[in-house]
Amino acid sequence: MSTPPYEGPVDVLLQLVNSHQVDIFDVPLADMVDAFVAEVASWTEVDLQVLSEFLVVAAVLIELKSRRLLPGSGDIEPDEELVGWEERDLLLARLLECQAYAAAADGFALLIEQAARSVPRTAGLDPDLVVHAPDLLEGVTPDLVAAAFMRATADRPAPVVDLYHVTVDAVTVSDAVAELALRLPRSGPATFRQLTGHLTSRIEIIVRFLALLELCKQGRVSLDQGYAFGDLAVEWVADDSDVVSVGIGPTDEYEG
Amino acid sequence: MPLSPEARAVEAVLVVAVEPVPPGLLAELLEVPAERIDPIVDELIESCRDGERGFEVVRIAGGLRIQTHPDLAPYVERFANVGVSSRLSAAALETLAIVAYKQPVSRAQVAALRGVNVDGVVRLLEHRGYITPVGRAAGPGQAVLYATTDAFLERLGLDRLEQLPPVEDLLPGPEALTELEEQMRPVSDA
Amino acid sequence: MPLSPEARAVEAVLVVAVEPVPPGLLAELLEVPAERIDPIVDELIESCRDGERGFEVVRIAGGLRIQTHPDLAPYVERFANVGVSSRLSAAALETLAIVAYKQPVSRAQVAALRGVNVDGVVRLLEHRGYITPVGRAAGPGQAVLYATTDAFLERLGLDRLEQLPPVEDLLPGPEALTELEEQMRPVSDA
Repeated sequence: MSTPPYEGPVDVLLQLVNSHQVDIFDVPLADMVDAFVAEVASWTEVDLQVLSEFLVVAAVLIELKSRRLLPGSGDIEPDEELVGWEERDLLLARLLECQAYAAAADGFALLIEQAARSVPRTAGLDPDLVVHAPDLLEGVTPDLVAAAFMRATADRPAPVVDLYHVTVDAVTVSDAVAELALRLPRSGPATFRQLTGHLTSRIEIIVRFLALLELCKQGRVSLDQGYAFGDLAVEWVADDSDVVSVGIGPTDEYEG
Repeated sequence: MPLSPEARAVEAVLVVAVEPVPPGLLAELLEVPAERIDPIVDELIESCRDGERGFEVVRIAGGLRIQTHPDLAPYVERFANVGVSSRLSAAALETLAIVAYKQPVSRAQVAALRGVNVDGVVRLLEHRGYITPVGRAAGPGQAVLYATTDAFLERLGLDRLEQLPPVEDLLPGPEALTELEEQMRPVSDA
Repeated sequence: MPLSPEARAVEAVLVVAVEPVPPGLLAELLEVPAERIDPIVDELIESCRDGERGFEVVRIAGGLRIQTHPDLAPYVERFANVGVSSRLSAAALETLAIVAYKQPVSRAQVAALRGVNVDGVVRLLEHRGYITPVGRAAGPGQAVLYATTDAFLERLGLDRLEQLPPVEDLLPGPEALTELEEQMRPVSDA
């Protein structure tokens, strides 16, 4: 029996989910930490990256778990409850997708193994074959050769400001705030469903919700929910004159 | 049975080729209409099927090539110091799978799925020529988007990307989904 | 008529061989006595005689090799001209650049840098007279070392190699190589 190598916190979660009927929110955190610590003990060098990733996942699990364990779950704001559901849905989708790609990776390994049993012919042209080919170096200058060398040997890209972590289609709360601040004073009272009916992605709806909270905090809208899980009534309460100067403070950007 | 003159010509070209030769180029060389190439190639493939010869002719990465018959791998391996292709780690394979199915895809998207930083792995895969940048995403950040290459197809022994099993087939079945959902449901009295 | 298993094995080895293969080496690979090789080779030569295939197996320079059948030379030549195109591919140019700046250098060293097998490209460059073997490395294997030729300098309009533009040596340091190696480590349960 060999334990699979540690491939990141998502894999740990997957392994836990796959191995038993483990309630993901009832994951024995102590076991998980033990497994991880055992893994760390076998390292010759400490990998801070892996350590911090593990902390992130552990923190999410602890938060979810404590929310469930704490008495008086009725005190939890319904909207927080909603956010919790979103987290679960996203996590579920991600776990499933990861499972699919792990299966695909196994398939790739098999294909590669099969393909490796055949070796292509790369001998090229018969050496004594007279080929009247045009000069391959036509148009190649010494500078091009130097550039090709740089290209071939530049494994590490020059240090540049790396923006890859900026998500491709980020929707921002400030955008949503601005849009709502334009729409609400004109539309009069509306419900949350009306405000989000045209939105398709979950993250857009969440961002819209956070924007409303932001506006509520600033005293620009009133929010009212008649009963638990009822639709949210939204009303613009600020002076209309405020509209032109929607100077929203620092709002967060959410990755979609 | 001797090969037809056309199949012989194709075979000769494949003998000197160093990478898969696209059928269009073969049609050009033989001066025959493109649709005539497929039967010629089939004849050639057939002539070395069933272990009649030490090599086989295969359609790979959108072209044709000659390669050793798989059952002779022991001799070939002993003879040739085959390539520099060391094995890919599980992490690299999984990243490759995500790029293959989601292409074009950014590093951030792959990282979000795998839950770990994938910069090193992406760099390795790019260095090996299995993936390549194909453009930039619209929107802020303009993340570099990656796609798989012909070298990827060659390494997997595939002719076209469409030969990969559909990702739906790889998803766990409905019962597994239900099970997962069960596990993730909060206690009922919450 | 299918080939014998021994003839198939010899054919497979010749398919991947870049240089003529001495019969002694074939006997070693097949683990048969040296005198058994000649009839096996005869069988293989016979199987592609008389224009049955697009190639032939010949005894040359004390060894055996596969080469295109002479009567198909027009196709092969046309392929060499069209297929290789009139310019070097980016990959071929990079290989040439590495040889130019790192000479004398072995194929394995170039391959390690580029991360792919470069045998075909090196042969192409050698065949066109841009690079040439200049000796052998000390140590095990005694790899052939390549350097650029006068023809290469001439085509670039240079008198001496030193006239190539200076480049900053961007080769990854040992620590980066170790990192790469790490990522290429096979999975533990192999």
